[in-house]
Amino acid sequence: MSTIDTHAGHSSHGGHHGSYLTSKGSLWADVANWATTVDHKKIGVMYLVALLTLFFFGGVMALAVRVELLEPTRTVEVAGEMVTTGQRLGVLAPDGVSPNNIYNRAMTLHGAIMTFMFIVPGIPASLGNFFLPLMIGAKDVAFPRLNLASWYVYVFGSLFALASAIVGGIDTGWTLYTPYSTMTDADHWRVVAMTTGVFIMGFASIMTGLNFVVTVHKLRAPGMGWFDMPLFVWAIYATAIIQVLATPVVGITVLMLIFERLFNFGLFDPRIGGDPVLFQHFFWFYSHPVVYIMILPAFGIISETITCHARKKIFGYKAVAFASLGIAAVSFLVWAHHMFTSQGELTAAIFSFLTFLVAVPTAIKVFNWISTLYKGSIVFNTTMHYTLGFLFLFTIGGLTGLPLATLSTDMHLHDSYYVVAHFHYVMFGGTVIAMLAGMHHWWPKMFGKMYNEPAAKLGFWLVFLGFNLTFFIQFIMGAHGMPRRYASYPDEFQTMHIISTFGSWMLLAGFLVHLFTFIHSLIQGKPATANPWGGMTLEWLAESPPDEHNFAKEPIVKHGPYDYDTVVPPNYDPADYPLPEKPYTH
Amino acid sequence: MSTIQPTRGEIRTGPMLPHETVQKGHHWRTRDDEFDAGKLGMWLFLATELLLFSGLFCGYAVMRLLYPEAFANGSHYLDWRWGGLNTLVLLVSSYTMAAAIRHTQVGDRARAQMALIVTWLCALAFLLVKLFLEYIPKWSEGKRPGVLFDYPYAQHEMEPMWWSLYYASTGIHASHVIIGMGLIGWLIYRNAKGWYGPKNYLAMENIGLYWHIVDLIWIFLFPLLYLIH
Amino acid sequence: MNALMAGISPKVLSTASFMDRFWFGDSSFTEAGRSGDWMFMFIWWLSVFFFVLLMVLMVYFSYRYRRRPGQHAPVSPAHNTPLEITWTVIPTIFFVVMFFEGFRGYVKLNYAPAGAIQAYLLAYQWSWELEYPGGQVSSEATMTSVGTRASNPEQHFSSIKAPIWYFPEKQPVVLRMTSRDVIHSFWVPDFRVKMDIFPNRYTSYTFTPDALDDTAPIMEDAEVGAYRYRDHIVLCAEYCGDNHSEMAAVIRVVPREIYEAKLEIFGSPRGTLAERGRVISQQRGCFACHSVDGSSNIGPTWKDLYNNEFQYTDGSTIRVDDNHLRESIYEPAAKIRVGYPNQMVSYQGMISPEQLNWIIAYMRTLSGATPAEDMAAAMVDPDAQDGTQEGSDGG
Amino acid sequence: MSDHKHEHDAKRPDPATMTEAEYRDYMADPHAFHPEHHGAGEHAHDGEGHHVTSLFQLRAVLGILIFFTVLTVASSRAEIWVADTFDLYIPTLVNVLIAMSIATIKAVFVVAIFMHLKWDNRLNLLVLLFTLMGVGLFIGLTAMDLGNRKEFYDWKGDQIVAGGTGGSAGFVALTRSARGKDEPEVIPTSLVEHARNRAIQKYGEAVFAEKLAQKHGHHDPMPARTPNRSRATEGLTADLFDTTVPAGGDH
Repeated sequence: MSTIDTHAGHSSHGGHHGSYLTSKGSLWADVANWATTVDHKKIGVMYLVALLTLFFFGGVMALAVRVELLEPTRTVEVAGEMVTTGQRLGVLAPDGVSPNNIYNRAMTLHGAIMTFMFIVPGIPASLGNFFLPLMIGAKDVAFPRLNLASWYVYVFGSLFALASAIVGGIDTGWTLYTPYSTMTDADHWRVVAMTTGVFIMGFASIMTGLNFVVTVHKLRAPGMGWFDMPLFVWAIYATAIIQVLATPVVGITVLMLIFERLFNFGLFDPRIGGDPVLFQHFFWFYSHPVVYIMILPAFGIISETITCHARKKIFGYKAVAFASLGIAAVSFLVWAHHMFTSQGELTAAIFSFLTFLVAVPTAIKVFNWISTLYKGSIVFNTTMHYTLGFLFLFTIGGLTGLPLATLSTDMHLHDSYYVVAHFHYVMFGGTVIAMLAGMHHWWPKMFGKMYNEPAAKLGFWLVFLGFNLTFFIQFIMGAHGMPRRYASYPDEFQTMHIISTFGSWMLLAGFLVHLFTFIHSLIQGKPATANPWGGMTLEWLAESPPDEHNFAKEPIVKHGPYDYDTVVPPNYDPADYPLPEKPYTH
Repeated sequence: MSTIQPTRGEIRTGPMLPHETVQKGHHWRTRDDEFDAGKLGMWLFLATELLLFSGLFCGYAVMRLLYPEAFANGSHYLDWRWGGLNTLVLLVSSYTMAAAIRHTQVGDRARAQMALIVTWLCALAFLLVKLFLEYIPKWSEGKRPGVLFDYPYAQHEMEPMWWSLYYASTGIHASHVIIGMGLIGWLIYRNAKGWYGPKNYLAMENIGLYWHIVDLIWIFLFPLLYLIH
Repeated sequence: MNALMAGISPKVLSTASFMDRFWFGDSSFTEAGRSGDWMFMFIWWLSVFFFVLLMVLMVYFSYRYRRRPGQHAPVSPAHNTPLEITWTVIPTIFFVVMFFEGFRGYVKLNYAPAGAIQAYLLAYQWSWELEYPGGQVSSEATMTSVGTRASNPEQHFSSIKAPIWYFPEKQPVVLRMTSRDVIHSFWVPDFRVKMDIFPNRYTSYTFTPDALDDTAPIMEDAEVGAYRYRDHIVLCAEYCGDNHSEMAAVIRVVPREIYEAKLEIFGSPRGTLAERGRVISQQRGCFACHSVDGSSNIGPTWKDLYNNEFQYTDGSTIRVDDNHLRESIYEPAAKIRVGYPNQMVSYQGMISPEQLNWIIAYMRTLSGATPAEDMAAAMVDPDAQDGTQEGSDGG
Repeated sequence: MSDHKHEHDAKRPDPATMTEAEYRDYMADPHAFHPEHHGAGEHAHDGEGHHVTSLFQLRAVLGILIFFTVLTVASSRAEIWVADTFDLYIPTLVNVLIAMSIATIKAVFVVAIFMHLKWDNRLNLLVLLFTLMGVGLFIGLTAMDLGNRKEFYDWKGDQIVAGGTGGSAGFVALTRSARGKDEPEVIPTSLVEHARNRAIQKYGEAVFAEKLAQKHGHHDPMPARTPNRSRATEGLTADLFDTTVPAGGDH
């Protein structure tokens, strides 16, 4: 009893041009078409390419950092002379530059690229751009030209930031804390270039967020009420709200920082009476909500993949949806937990309490996802591997956050490798793993090709094991007393650092396998059907890859997004998914 | 004042004006949807503007709590008459902007054009006052932000901080005025071509909203900088 | 923490449990630190419980309900309100408990009992300088074995000398810290606390080291004889530039008599803070208007001034403390004592903040405080760092 | 929610057959939509249902705005006049409150009438309110941190000193347009003092004193009405109760 109106056939639609990937004839025509397109799908793909390129740069920096840390860099006495061994990145240092400085630049670039340029725009701008309109049955986002502009602004901002990297990079740490960031490299424009890049990219983020909020409000398909929206849409909606409300503050913050560097403005400069902690407040007012900009879309993806590949209605739809909004709301109230060791005690106590508040909706989500598996029909393809991997890693990431929210234990763990491990478990184990889940889930839809499942599963295991190898040990390291951002370190940590570095190489191998499967799929993959997994959400109504205008006929929603137990998925052979004999009723 | 009659209800021959033939975007179901979406988008953008300025207000609040005397001295250096004049100029421009939208809504294109031009001129007047009566004299006296400060008759150690905040907040506000002038200029040009009418005035409405926010921020900046001491 | 530097005490695993060693390497060496460890372990076991529960369920469901060809998933409810309320309320309760316990521990970690030694710590790129209340500065240091390549020795340290600071066992200590350039953070992993250090404010760091038991190693010292000691490494935890990772120091906990003997040896080359304060007051001409013996003059006498209450012309009664004195010297007109003219000029720029601290220390001694328990504002003189003359910025 | 949805599916309206006005209503709330409840004339008229503000209203608002501007300026001048004439100093807090209240009233008029929010979609109002909440939290919590840094030790907070407590002027190497020059100018003292010293060097002490008097002679020394840093100000300032010694400033 498929109740969604399926395709009315190509003939009924006059201006049908075939899939959005169809070539326009010549290469130049294609380039011109893609460069000027306002199609959300093409912009999504363009974002994906740009993001993955920057992910590559950030990854190279991460590997460099790990290689540096293979040895503790000890100064030893050889024949009466003090000689430093093991400064691996130090060999790159020009004369007069401290070898540690090279490490500091690599570490900063890794952080800045990964946060500002990869993971903040990450899922919303790529997968969100592609699938948000499809999932609500719209032809496009609300403001298509703004969408294209956001891509250009993003690329322009990234180029600004990368320009600073090419001429030497900055060594402020991605957090750009004053007064160090106002004093370092005093005679050079690198820091200004990087901060200007961040400022520009803020606009891209605002444009995307604004676009998505309006799209969700105004372009839902006929019949799609708020509680008929897929949870990915809810998550992107919550994310977009944060993007709109938080990003301007980082805009003014980096603007002040730029003024600070150009004219010594004084607001954050203790030499003129400014308050460096004020900068931290400004910075984290944006940069904490940004953590949820990173993780909320991941929650959305997991809600989609876990239901689709377990063929199960999500457990507690409203709880999951409201948890997204709850997290978005509370995310604005917890920023100062990054500053327990620097601010007043009363503020620390208040923010500690509020931080625990944000843990509640997150816990609810995890409980709901695991309950969704109950009595499902679970298939172990790559997407499900990544989904279960996400649950494993994100649960660790979330639980290890508790000692950081607790005041007494955070006094020890703050700014140590424990924190590094924690946010990698959340950002990588959460967001990146979920993004990989989403990419495998939607790859057939995006490019119309299937990928090699065994190879992709191999990639998963390499990524999963490599990730745990790299980062779990860092929890222990941090609690033992290893501070962050150390180019050289006490000997006792060397074994743990070596394990961690080996893990990073395994991680690299995993990504190379994925790169291979994706490229292989594009060239030689089997054509995908419109709905290879039997999904219920609207994007599976479209062709694979979707048409230029998404749907041949505007879809009308007549059932919920996860009614796997009462409805046969669209575009799918009912023989494969028979309905249960006794549908569940109240 | 205008010889051109309102177009509403008028039977007119000749080619259609652009605003009468505007079509909705291909992905919208109705033009009303498109209009509402455009306004919602604009309001979200205004939200980002408010938050952008909230950083400056926050800096002002914190520094004022720290150095109240410096800020009291600072406001004495500013002449409330010029600030007040600028406030009036912006208020009038806000009114003419709202009036322009009202005239367009009822189809009175010529009066709308006049209102837009007055708005633009007010913006220009604001900037001229700002530049020639405030920035240039103050800058040449040495009342400059941060380390550029060179005013020998200062009475408090933290006056450079005051000037930093003064230049940052009024400067960012003035840059908004400049952008607004560009946008209003574009409106004037397009209105002359007949792009705006009762059925198509979203762009004017949105730029109007932007212009009112610029006015709104000045409404707060004026007492904070010029009046409170 | 061991083997960071030559001459540091060997690692002794005292009474640490297996989990302590797994997570922290050793148990903490302060009472407050151990309560923090207990808190961590509480959260850890709670997390382990929930993690195992969730993962067992996940794996079990995944296996039990794996897809079988031709079979549709059985139908089950899509929500269950009592269950959902339960799993909302239970974590919330745990979180509230964690918050309160964490806050109690935080207070314990940050609050020193009365009678604490107050030492003054200056952080700068990339080392520390600690001054004891009597003005002593430790002259002992140890070479770190971490360092950077000496590609340009003039510009960069080829190796860092980590100062050794002596503190008596069982003695509460408060470090009053500030920075000379950028933000640093004072972290003693063995004490389980860190605190940021800012260039324009004071922050405090508190610890009460445990008694030295039999497991503490013995140091043979030519000057003061053999004694038990225990070393704790200090690290900078807030990124501060090139040699951030080489910014180390050692806190050496020793018996009280050894501590006192060491301070004797270090001496007090520039006098105690109070002595310095008296000299500065003399130089700046304070005694033209203020007496120190209680006699009346143009300005109020300094005798018994500190920590006593006086009437002011705005009707308020103020207990004279550091902040009030600072204000009265930098902005004399802000508050006027009843019975005295508003005549004093501002000494802003003439008395530097650290000189001000010495003067306050001096005023404290005039009100009966002894230097050892001096809680007054004071700071090491940054000029001493550069070897330049003291008070070069004054008039 | 969707558990029992399929029971209602049959009754669900089909948007494809709706009129545009019905469709708009439907999209606003698909679950509550009932075509029979939709009365003609509730919504709008000839395609554009947007409020047209009357010119009278706009002019009235302009008048109100100008009136409040005059009022806020007048209150600020009055405060100075009162201080000069009666030696009655109104606390800064009161001034701030008055000025900010007037600004808020003005803002409400601009937002409600000029920006049409009174007649606009409620959603836009919601956006504005959330934004203001965010602004309030941002400023409020940040300022709260500043006021509460000394819970454990009295000397911990409120110690922000230019140049830093650690070094003061000695180490400060602030440079004036240092970049791009071989020998940047080093400012050894505070910026204000440095500017003063330069001027004294340039004019000589006597001329400088004359110029200084010219600059500040026309007004009384500013009263030190600080929410002072050692104790919070309570109530009105000194001179209301004690007229013996006016609390003059040192400048």
